[in-house]
Amino acid sequence: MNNPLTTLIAVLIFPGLSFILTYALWCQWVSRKAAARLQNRQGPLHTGWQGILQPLADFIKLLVNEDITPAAADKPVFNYAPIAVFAIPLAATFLIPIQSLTSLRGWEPVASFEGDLILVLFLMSVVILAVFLGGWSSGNLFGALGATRVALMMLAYEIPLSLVAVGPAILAGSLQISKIVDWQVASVNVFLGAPDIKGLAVAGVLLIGVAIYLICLLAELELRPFDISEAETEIVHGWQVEYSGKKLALLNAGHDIKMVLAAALVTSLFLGGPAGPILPPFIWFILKTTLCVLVLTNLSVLFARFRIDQMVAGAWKYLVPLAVLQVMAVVALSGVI
Amino acid sequence: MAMERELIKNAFSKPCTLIYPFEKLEPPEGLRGKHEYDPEKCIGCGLCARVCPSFAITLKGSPGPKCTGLLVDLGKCLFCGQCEEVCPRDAIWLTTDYELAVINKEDGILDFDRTPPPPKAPPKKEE
Amino acid sequence: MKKVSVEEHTKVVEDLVKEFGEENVYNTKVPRAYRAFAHVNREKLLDVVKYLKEEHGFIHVTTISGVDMGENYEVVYHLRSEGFSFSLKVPVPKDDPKVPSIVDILNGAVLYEREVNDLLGVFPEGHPDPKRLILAYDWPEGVHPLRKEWDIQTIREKVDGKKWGKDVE
Amino acid sequence: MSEREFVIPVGPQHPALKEPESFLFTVDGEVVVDVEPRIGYNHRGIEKAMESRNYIQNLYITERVCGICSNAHQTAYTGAVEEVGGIEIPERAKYIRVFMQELERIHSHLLWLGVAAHEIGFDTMFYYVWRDREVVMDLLEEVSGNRCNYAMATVGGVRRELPKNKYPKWHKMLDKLAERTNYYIKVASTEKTILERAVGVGYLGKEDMIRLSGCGPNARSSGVPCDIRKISPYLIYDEIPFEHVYVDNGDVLGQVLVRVLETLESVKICKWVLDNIPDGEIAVKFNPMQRLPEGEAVYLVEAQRGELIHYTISDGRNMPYRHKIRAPTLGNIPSLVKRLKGGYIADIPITLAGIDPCFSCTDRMAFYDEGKDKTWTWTEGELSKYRKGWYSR
Repeated sequence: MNNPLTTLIAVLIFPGLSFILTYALWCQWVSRKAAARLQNRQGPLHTGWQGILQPLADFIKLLVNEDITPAAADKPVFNYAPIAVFAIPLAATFLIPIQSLTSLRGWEPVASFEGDLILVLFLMSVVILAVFLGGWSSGNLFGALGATRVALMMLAYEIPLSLVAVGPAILAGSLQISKIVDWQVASVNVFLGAPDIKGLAVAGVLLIGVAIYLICLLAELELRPFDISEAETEIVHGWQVEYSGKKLALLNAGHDIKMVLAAALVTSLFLGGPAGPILPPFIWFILKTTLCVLVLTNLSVLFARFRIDQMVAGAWKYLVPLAVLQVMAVVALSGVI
Repeated sequence: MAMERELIKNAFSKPCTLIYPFEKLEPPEGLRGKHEYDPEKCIGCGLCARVCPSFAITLKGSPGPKCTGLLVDLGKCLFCGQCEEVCPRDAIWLTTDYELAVINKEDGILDFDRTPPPPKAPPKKEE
Repeated sequence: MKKVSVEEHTKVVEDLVKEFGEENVYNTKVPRAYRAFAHVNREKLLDVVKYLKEEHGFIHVTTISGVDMGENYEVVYHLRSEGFSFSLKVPVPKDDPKVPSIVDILNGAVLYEREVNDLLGVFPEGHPDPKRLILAYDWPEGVHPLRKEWDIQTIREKVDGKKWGKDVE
Repeated sequence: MSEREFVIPVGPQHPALKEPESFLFTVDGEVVVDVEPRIGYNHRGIEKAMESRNYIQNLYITERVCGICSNAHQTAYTGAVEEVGGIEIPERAKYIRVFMQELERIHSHLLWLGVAAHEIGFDTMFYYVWRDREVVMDLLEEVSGNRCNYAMATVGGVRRELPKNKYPKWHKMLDKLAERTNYYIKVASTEKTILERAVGVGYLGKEDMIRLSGCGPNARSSGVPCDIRKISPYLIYDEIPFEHVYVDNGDVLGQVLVRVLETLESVKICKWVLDNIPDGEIAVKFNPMQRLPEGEAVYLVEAQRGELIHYTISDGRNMPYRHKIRAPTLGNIPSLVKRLKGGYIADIPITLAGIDPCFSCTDRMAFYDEGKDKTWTWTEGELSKYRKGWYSR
């Protein structure tokens, strides 16, 4: 990954910018189509095959729409928050191992160093700060309400999210995502070779970890049971109420990239990342992340929306203790190895 | 979690929504849609115009046998079918055509013509 | 629910007449089971409503209608007890259009009295907040549409004169 | 008004309220402290308009007082006019009117169930309920030729016949409705997220409900048995075997249960009517210009949202002297305001939707500026001028 040309291609084209953007649009299409089919309706239909270009059409439509900045908003923060919400998750995706043209084992994250898992988790929390500033600076009552709700929710789901994400790192003995993926590949081969009780226990504990992680992701991505911050029937559109035109396009794209990032994290930490028997690594990456997006969509279609106080109370009463127990179990198991 | 089975069952069945412009639902025969007018039967009595609750029907020419037709303003019409019910000769009735969207209001006015019967030969003057 | 006969309801009306005397509760009428009409003097209204509520279980006020009978107004209180709807008609002279408010006996009447005040102009005395309920904010004072002297044309001229509904600038 | 409180104007344009009514909420953080309803947004002066039209033309005005309970208004109007005119309608016409009224009750209750699910964010159930509601809409369209505003009842009887050869098909459609409604009862009582948002929300006890003269499913969910079809039967409701549905948990879940169980009862009534409908003609002659004798009549009907009263006075002309209509929702507002106080902002939409409001009101926006402590209200024009100012770059 040293000569500049391949790094440039890696950053700009293949596993980098353009691939992630198109993949984000694909994920939005998959989630909209799956939600529609689950609800027994058609979903997007007329743009391209089965409406596959609909997310792109929405993006372009928003780009050309009139872009209004309210007089009461404090303009610099209001204008730059969407750029932050778009850029930060995009930056975080560079740390996810997808595919590499040069390295021998076929996959290598664009930038990889010891402790990049912590950086990804940190970037996902900074996005929330940008979201809060964007909502608060819009000067609209509903925007302010939505922003406070986003901040409140973050307090609730951030701790279980980080705790559970650290689980595989403890087992793999390193905070580097690619090392975690290596460990998973190795331990799966070992387990297939000689299945034993301890392997089953590790798998069971990690399964609980995935469940908690998905619930926290629902809250982080503001999907249905926890989309309290943009509850259409209570506070109009939550923190995005005053955004329109280019800024809203950036916000929607940012939301899709965050969905890709979340799904990618689940695959890298729990589902063995891009490693897979015969297919090239990025096909495996696409299959596994699309599976995660489908699971998230199914979960989001299944429930009604919680109230903010129920969500925060529920998180502290159930999710945090469960996450702590899960990490203790992981530490106990890793100690034994 | 209660609706999970229903969701999966419906996920693989055909969506229930209709793709309107391409697939159309066949309207039931009782549907009260666009008006239809038969000039021969009409005697120009103007009962339909008088009974219409939203004054949507106006006669052309003078009421009575010499009337030259009807104007039905679909913008005002309630599609209640009262004109069809009150007409002594069943000269006006409602079809099941429900696609009545028009671009400008003037097209929404149905213009039915009627040629009044030729005046009877004036009675010969008795010398 | 057992079938209730007309006699039972006429008995209720007779008790009322016996209680308040002929001059306060007059030309009572029971056209069929579950329906009764009676005229009540304005002074006696509160006592009649209280009596009906305690003695005969008229705990529900269906609505209050305002009627312009030509020489005077009439405020009709439709009370209901278990299906038996009793309409008390209170004649109100045109020169002093006021009527005692029954809100503290039957709290449900709070909106109906404001509506009668809006549309007919009969002011409910003792009403907690007799604000305007139905008419538009900038509807001219003193124009009560349900009075017979206003028909639709005169209302439109009176109101149109004041830029009603047109864009302000 | 402590300084931490601020005011949220909800309505008349708000995604939660499909109805043009406006409420001024004073909230402290996420808790509602005070509520001030303002209606009159769509006051079309119907009662005044009815005084200048004859009895047949008024049929079509009363039908359009409200979109979802148009048949209830028409049943009440024709009942009141027939009582004043002493017109006795044929037996078969009574059965057909009951059949139409109960079909519309199913249609209105299922519509409400979908909207309530949408208010608490459960869009999947909203889609499913409204998909199954199409069955009753097709049935209504087949019977009356229109999905709403059926123009079925007329003074002196009914305008359209129920063809006998269609009864088996209608029975099958009604059975499908009953089966789907049972499924929704199971979902509404087992789905944890619905219970979380419905149990204990917008609670109102029985005494308060009686004190505030609430009516309809809103009152029956707090244990007040006030179904007009039972306590003051009209048409042929006293001959039909159906239960008087009322529960006493008083919260939004109670309202869901009452309405869903009532839908089941309505399906039973429709099937009973189809089985026992007598033969005979369906209307008595009533020409539009006919005069009615002097007199007055009060007619109570159990509309979908509660007790509906039509009070008509005739002075011998062919037009009513005065016709008073009180829609059930006006009776439910005092109890609604009592339910809203003390709740959360997030529960405002579901509590409002709980009483299934059906207003028709015109447009006004009301502001209360806490800082300058003055209230002002804008007309349409001033609002658009302010909006342009607000959004200038």
